[in-house]
Amino acid sequence: MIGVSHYLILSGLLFSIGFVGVLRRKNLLMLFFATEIMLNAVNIAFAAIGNYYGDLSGQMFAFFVIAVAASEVAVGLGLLIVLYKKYGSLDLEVIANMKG
Amino acid sequence: MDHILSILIFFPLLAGILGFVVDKGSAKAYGISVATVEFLLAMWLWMSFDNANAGMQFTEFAPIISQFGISYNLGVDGISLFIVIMATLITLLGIILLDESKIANMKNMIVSLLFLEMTMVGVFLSLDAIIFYMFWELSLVPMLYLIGAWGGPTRVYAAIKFFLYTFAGSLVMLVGLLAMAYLYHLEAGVWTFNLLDWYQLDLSTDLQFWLFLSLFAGFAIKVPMFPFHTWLPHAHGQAPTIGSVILAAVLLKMGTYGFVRFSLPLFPDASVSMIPFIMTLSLIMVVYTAMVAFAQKDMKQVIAYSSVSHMGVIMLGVFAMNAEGLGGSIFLMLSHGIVSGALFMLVGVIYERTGTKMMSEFGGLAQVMPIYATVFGVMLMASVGLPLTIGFVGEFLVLLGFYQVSPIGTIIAGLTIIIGAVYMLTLFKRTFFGPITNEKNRNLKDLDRRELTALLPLVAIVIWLGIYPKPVLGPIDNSVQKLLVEMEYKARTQEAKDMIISMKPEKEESDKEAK
Amino acid sequence: MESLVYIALFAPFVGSLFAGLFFARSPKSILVGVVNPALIGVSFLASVALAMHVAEFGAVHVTMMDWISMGGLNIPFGFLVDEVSVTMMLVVTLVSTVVHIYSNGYMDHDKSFNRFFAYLSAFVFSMMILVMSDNLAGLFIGWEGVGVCSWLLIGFWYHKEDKPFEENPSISPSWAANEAFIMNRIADLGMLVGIFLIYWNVGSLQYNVVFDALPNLADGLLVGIAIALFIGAMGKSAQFPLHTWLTDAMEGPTPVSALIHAATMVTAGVFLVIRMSPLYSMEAVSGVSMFIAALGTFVAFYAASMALIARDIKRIVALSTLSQLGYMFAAAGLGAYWIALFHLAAHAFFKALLFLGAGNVMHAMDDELDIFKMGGLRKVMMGSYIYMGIASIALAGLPFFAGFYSKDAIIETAFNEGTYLIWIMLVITAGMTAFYSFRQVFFSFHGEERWKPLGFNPHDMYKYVLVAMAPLAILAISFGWFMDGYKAFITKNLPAYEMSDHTHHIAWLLGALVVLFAVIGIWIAYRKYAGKGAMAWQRDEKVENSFIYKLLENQYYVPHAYDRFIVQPYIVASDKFWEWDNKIVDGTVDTIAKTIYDAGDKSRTMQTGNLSTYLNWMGAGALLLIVAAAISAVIG
Amino acid sequence: MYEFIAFYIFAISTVVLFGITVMSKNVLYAMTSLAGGMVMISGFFFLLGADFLGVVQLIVYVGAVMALYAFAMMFFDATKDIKEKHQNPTLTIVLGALMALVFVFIFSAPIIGENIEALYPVVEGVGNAQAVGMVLFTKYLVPFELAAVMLLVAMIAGIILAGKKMDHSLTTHDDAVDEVLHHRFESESDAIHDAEKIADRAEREGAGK
Amino acid sequence: MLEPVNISLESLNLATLSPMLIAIAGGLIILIIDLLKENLHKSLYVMLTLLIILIDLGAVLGLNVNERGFFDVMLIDGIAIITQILILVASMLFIPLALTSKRFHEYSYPEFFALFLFMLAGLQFMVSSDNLILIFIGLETSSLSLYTLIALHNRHNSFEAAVKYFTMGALAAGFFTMGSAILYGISGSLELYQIADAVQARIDDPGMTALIIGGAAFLLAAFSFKLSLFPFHTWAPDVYEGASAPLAGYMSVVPKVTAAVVSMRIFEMLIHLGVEWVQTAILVLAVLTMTLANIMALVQEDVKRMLAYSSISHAGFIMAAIAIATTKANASVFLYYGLFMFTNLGAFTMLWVSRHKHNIHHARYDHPYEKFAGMINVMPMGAVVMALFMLSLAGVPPFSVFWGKIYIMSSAVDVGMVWLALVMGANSAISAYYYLKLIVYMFLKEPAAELKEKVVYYNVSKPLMTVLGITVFITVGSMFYVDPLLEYITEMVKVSGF
Repeated sequence: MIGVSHYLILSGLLFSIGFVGVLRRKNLLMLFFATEIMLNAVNIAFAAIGNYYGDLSGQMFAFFVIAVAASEVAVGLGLLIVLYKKYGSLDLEVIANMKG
Repeated sequence: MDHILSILIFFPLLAGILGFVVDKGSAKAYGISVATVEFLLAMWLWMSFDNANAGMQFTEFAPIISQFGISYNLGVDGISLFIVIMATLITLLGIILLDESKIANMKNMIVSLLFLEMTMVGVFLSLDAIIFYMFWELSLVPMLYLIGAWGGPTRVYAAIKFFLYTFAGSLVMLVGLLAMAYLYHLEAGVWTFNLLDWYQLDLSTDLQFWLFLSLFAGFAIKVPMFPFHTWLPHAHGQAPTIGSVILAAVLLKMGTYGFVRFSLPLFPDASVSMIPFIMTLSLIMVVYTAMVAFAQKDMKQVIAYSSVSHMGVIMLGVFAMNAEGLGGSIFLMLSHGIVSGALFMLVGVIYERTGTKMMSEFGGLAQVMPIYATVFGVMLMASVGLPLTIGFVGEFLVLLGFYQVSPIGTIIAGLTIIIGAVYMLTLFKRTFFGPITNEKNRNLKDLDRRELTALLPLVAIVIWLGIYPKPVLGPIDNSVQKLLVEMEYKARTQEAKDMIISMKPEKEESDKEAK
Repeated sequence: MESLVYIALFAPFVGSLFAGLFFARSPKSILVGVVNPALIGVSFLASVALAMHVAEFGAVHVTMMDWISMGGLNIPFGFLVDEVSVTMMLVVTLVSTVVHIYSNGYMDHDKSFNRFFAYLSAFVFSMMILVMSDNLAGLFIGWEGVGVCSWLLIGFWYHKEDKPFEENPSISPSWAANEAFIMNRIADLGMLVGIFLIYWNVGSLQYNVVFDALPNLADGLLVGIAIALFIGAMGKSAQFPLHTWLTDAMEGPTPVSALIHAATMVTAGVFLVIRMSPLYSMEAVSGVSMFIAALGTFVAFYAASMALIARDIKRIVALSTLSQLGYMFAAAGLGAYWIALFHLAAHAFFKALLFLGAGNVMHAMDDELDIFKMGGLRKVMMGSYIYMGIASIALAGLPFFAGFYSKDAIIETAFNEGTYLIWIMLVITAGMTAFYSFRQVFFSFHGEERWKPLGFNPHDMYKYVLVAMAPLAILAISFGWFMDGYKAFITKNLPAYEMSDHTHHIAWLLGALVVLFAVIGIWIAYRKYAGKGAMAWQRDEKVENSFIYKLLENQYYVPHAYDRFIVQPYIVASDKFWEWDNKIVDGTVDTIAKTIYDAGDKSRTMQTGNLSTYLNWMGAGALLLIVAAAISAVIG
Repeated sequence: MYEFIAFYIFAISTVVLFGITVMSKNVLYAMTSLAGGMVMISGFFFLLGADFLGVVQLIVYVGAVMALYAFAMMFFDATKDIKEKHQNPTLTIVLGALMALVFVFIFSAPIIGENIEALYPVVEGVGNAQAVGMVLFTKYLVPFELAAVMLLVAMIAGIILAGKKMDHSLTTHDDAVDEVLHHRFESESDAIHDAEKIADRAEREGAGK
Repeated sequence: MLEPVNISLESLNLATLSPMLIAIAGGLIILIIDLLKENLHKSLYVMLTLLIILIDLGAVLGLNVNERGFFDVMLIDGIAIITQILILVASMLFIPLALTSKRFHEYSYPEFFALFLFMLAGLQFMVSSDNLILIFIGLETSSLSLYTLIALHNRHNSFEAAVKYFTMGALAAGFFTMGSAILYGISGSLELYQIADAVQARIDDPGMTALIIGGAAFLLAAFSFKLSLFPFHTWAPDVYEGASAPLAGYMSVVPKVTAAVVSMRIFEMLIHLGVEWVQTAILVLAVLTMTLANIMALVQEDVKRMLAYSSISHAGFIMAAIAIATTKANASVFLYYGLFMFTNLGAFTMLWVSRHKHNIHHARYDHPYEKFAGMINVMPMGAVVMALFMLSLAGVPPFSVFWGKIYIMSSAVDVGMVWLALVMGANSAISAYYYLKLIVYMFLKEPAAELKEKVVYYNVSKPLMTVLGITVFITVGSMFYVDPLLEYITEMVKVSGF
């Protein structure tokens, strides 16, 4: 059986990949992808820990994370649409009216 | 009249709020009436004041935040009594001096003056640290408005500087007060900000030192002690006449009063050990700022810097640790209030007429304005501490008292009577003596009735208290003696006990006899 | 007797208020001119009565009320009329009365006539407080009071403009007034220190308490007190190096000079030393006393030397005053307090007379002061000539005139004490005194009438003024005759200084020597300025260019030195301080504020508006936290 | 052994796929790889015995979410390459690597406690879906219901934000301000032009680009 | 096979759920009303919402302290109750601000009010639970609603703000879940009290420190975002600027106080377990936050943005109190927010009163300082009121925020962190500058020539004035009610075991 730390480290790696995405992406849509990756990464961790404890709470959390992710996508895309209508772009360089 | 102190504090507030309703044209009359009533109340307070009682009188107590030990706690003793009276008097005379035709928005000014009066009286009557702090901070607001709205060209800069500087210092002070309350809590198990309770608290010398420093930050900036004084020339330079008058006469006294009311009795050991430090700063204040005053070209700045210099003398008196010096410094607070107030008024008078305060614009004014020159001369003489004027009594006592602490320091401080005379006489000579250099000044009018009404009472006080200061010195003496006895009792180190000269044995005996 | 004390004290005060309050704004009022002298006269009469009383029953001591009472300090308004103070009172009130009357004439045309009388009476009042007070603080009141009155009076013609130093060494009345006040203040600080020392070691400022306690004090302390008080005396009595104000003070109206700078105020310092004679006569402070005597002698000579060449009629008199004050200090320093006091009184009479005479001359010459422009005035102003002559003779110390007795006694004392250097100096100075007094008299009243081409129209003073001056003239002549009687009177209070037998034996010789010197001085003056073969009245370029003449003319460059080493550096330092105050002290505060503000400006750039930057910040923050966590876990 | 192999296959493929998602310039590639990665993740869930979760992952993520993204992508016309300016690409990588390193450090600790008992244990012999249902509708009923509200919120938000009503501002035009603006620019040379410029700023920017 | 579950209704303790249910039901009712009849006036919804909040508040007040419900998911302790009260009171002040004299885009949506109520429910759940899942879901529900509410203002800046907030929120959600995962890994539980027990038991295990601190770091990052601590604050100024003024004011209080409560639950647990790192980290963040936000506020040209920075700085104060972690400090958090809430909302309301559709003074800013120049002449009462708010925010006694400030400072002093109190003092002094700047503009400068009364009064209405009146009253009269308030709060905090 694979040790839990394998899963957790994998989860950490994926989280880091998502993190890199968040840091480097300038396109909003792609940014959202990166946040999805982070949430998914955490899900693995939850599932793994739950599995090793034989506990269902981990799965529960992962379950709710998926729900949250789905809701975020809905709201996020709504925002993207309305933003795109106004700015005609999803580039973060363009959407930078407020500063200082 | 159990609540005379509350009335004294909140009458101006109430009147100020109601003042919003008063018609613009009648604002000044309203202000005068209110200030008169307030002054009469203060006089009444004096009349009913028990001179033989050295402790707090007319005390009032009501808890505000009992959880945290904050209470509405008032009281008056010989130390605060006269400062309060002076505050009300100066406000009254200041309002009388206002020229309706020259001041826009008179109503706003009157209202803010009345608010200011409330805060001033409040500071001196509070016996609760937080309430004290409250009035202390609140006094900044109307002053800010006074300077900022009716001041000179760079008034906003000056006003903000004044506010922020004092505010910053007082926040450090606040931390000290909170720490003090905590220490009391540790010791006694209850929270209190009651000053009289705090007096009972015995602190280690280390703690005393740090707490002293934190309070010092607040008070020193207000005094203002060197090198924290630079807000003052700006504030005075820009403030309207009444602003300068009140600032110099009353607001500065808050700092020295704070030292007397807080630092000394709470931290006797620290106070004693800090004497060299305070002395150094004060001496620099006395000499250095007097020299700076000499270099000024603007009459008002001369008087502003002279205020700093005189406040240095007061500081020395406060830290003389004997009744002569301490009592003298309190009397000097009064006298400096009266005199510098009057001097600022006088500068204001000429500024109103000519629109300038530059000495170079004047010369030979004594010929065209003899009464003005006379009044100015009287105030000048009081300012340089001529005997039989109010200025001498305090200065003499302070120097006398401080001699016990440091003869060398006293001699340096005594330079004030020389260099004080130098800059004041130079000012007087440049302004009033010589031929009339500026043709514009040839037709200046002498003091009119309004101005005389404002100034003559001050002249009278200057002379009266110069000749017969006893009614004032008596209560001050009592309270100061009590303070010193407490300090000596409380002091931990023998060094401090030796330094503090109280007349405890005699006092107790006489008390016993009285009983 | 109490009422007499109060009358003597307050009559001048009433006069001052009378003139000051009721007539300040009105034009010249005859009423003031009558009432004020009358009130001073009343004061004089009261003083006389008091003197009689004192002579008969001893000192009168009254306490009016408490003044300052704080802690252990208690200062009453108490007045002590004893032999010393009553002498001063008599001198002061007498001279004042004459001066007041005189002023009626002298200030006749001045538009501030009433104001003048107010000041003058106030001055007398202050002087009375000074001499009558029974404690040092009260003395200090009077001390400062006369200071401020002299400030007012010297600067009486305040409207005159400043002139360059080369043109007028005393620049302007207002300048001179300020100088006088400030110089006195310097000395006052010393005096205050003395008072503090006494208070903290004795616990009181009352003379009697202090005197009683003196023997118990440590020697060093006594020396300290003596020095401090003497510094105070030096200022008021214009002793070197605080002397420059006195000559400059001649900018004031001449009656003022007569009153203040001859008869009363300047002698306050001497009075103080005499007053404190129990202190100064103590063994422990003999060094200080010797210093006083030495300084006095030096000043006597120093001032006389300057008077030799002075051309300003009032300056000559002023310098002679300075010189005579030196004599008084010499006497006091040597322990002959009563002689000092006696000389003080005698000097007051003849010097006041001299000043008033000089005033007459000035009045006649439209305020011209240069004796080179006078000459031959005796024809037009005989009365003044006689008075000036009498006063000069008295000053020169010719026999049977007041100055002879008093000055001679001082010189004798110096001999008696064995301080021969002082003695010689004083004798020489006596000769110089005679020379310059008569030089001045001859210059102004003898010789050709140099004023004629200059268009002056001199005339003598009003008759009543001349009559009023008579008492002074009489006393200038006769005061010395009462020396023995006075000695008996005063030594009840002051130590009776007795000459040793040896000195006593050669007293006539010493006196003769002094007279000889004086006569030689007068003779030289006569030869040079009045005699047949007198030199030309024109100024001698050769002499004037000589080093000594220049030195004397420029008052030994002392005023220059003050200006150069004290005044100018002070001004420069003040300006520098102001600059620093703005740049450094205030600048620091502003820099702090600006730094904070700039930090805000800098840090707001992190707020780029770009979401990616924000996310980077957030990511970096989180990473930082986590890395910190990891590090902390490793360490911990 | 089979588990071991499966884990590593899934692991490598998820890392690679997500790596493509993060690094790719093409949105289509990114999205496709994201979908692929999510499928792989569901594999982990199956491996870990969380069958129900795996199914949900497939349905919700790969089914719903990715479909939404796909629609959105069409709306944004983002099939073309997107140019992104990267100021400091190495720094990002370094930060990411650092993050990964810290994870490795943290998770190499023995995280699973031995004495901890499962609160909601996996019951032997009961299907995962059943067990999950049991817990979800007892212990986690409140979160579950709240999640429903959340989804409702998301729905409403999506509808409103994407709705037509957002295209125009309904905020009242304030005449007073326009008057002031008009008045201010009247005196200047190209006054009206400027006034319009400021007044119609919102509209211009909304319609523009 | 699973056994059938038997649960009595009483044991569920439904009352603990009632406040949130009321809010959710209210939201649904509003949606239904909209379905039934369109284009009803906003005032209806405003009043409905107000009523629902009122009932909600009633339900909250009716709660018993220290009860658990619904399989222990719900935790109604003292701080949960106080926070809910704070949330609801703030909401009651916020909602009437919709009744401006002019129309604004967002209020034309009935959904606005529904979303608002859902948000309330989310926030209420968040604070009255110690289950990480419920906290998470509550957080997300409220956040998603909030993003939408911001965007509904329908201006460029609003969308930009919403997107910024949203994206950073998503990242924060990632951090939160990762942090929870680690804690779950340590303890096998998602309930804070069980986590506490488990951590306590395992605290000496090898490698445990790294895990605990690592988990805490992630959670701290997540809550730092919510509380806008440096450097997680970057969204705040922009979001405040983009959001409508009332919402900005609301945001500066309500989401933050909930986040503060949750942080209190999580981090104080860790602090009390002896994880000093957490305390240090929070203190560092708090000090950085109050200082940097302050100095950035100094240079702002827009009042709203300035207030945004000032709110960030105030959050720093709060966070410092949480790090102190004594009963007094915790009480001071609530006292502070309770007082700050009114003042800050009042200040934002003043901005709302002077809101224009188009900017007169500045191309970008709605409320540049110049706009308020000479306000004392144009609108004297308004100027005085605004000045009072500014003074209160600056911490001038006796106005409300001062009492909170000294209580926090005092609690810092109590635990020997005098330096912290001094830093707070210094920051108050710095902050006085920018508050003063507004006062200077209002009182000491001349108004722009064309700034007429109508322009300034543009948006004012009776409900707004009422709200202003209440906030002014509470700001000024704080002296008289701080005592009972403090007593109540302290009692509640003590009961909750903090």
